[in-house]
Amino acid sequence: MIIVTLRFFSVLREAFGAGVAEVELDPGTTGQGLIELLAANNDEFAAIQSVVRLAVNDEYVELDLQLSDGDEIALITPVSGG
Amino acid sequence: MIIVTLRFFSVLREAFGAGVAEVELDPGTTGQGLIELLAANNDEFAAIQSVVRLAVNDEYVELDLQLSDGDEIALITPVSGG
Amino acid sequence: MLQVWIDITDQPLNASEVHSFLYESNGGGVCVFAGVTRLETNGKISTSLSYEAYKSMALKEIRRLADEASQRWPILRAVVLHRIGTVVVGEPSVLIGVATAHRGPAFEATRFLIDELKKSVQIWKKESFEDGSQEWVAASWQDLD
Amino acid sequence: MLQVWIDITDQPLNASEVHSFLYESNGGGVCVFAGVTRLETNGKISTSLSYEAYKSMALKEIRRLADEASQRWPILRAVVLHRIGTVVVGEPSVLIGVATAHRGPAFEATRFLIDELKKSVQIWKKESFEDGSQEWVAASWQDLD
Repeated sequence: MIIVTLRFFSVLREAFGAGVAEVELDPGTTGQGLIELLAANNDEFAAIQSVVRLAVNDEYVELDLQLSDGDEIALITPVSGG
Repeated sequence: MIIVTLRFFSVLREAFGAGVAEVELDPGTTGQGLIELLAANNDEFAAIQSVVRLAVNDEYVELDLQLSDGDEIALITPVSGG
Repeated sequence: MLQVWIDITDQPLNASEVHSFLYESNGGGVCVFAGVTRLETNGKISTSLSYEAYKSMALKEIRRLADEASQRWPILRAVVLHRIGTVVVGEPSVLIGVATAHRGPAFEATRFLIDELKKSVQIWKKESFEDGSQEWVAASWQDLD
Repeated sequence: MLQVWIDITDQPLNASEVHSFLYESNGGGVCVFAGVTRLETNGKISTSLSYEAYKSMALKEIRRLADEASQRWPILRAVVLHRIGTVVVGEPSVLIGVATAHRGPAFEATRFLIDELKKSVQIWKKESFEDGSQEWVAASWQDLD
């Protein structure tokens, strides 16, 4: 198993009830696999999963990237600052 | 005779050595007449007379306007504020 | 050459300091934009906005935008400050400013920075209305192209 | 509705007061332009600019420009302040700002006001250089059309 840290903001922080979570994943899990896992466990996330971008260690990544132990993964919804 | 007040700024103030002057003019003198009178008496003014605009009582006027006793006449060169 | 002041802070933004920083460039043209919490949005009366940032990534993205702007315009100094937390009506949530030798590029680069910040910087905004309701401002990635 | 703050003054211009005045409009977009005495012009090093105004006429002309701007853009508040007397390098001689509900018109109207001010407001500028020389900035009415 690998352990990654998830970071949630705004609607996702409220949907998951926390800004940070550690999760165990099977080795070889991709970004897409993570998104599907989260969608299966959270309806609010499932409803907006198509607009979520993944950033690993502060860089956006493609969803087919295999996640690594220790990764810090931010789930980024469309931004609305300014 | 009529008496008018002349106001000079920037290059004209320095050319005439004063910001304000009262002058006596013949009744019926026009703006153009005033400019010619000043040009005949001041070479620096003569050199730039073609770009001078006249304002009477804070409004730009045409040069064929006949000046009136008590007029406040500003001689406005191209502006350069900001 | 380019000097950039970037911050994401929960403290009130200080326009006076922003102006002073930009004046010190000895450039002739300084443009500053302030995004202020507006009283009315779509007919509803707001009381405040609340901002949340993914700070590490947002700071990197702001710096990238400043670098891009400085490649497009002859920028002497630039400032991008964004407040997080609650920002009541009439207070600024963002201050952006650019100093250039002449005024045209200062206007253009400032406009570029606020437009791009709204599209790509990892900050989110929640509106609070006087009826007590709250909502995260809906957005899409479509503006990103 | 439109609130305008106009002044021609020999006192230093206060950017903080300008921002506060504009924020109080409760608009969402505030743009401020500062024209600052530049260190270098055409390769010569300046020490200061000195401004002279025909104040009564200049104030009327600025108000006319603000009225024209408010007819073209939905302006909530506008500020046009011009300093006269000596303005050393790094200090602003002019502060112009506009508050609107959304940011686009704030940028456009601010740009309009500084562009037009330079063409038509009865203020004149003399440059002082570090070699001790001074000269009135040459201008023409050609820009006026």
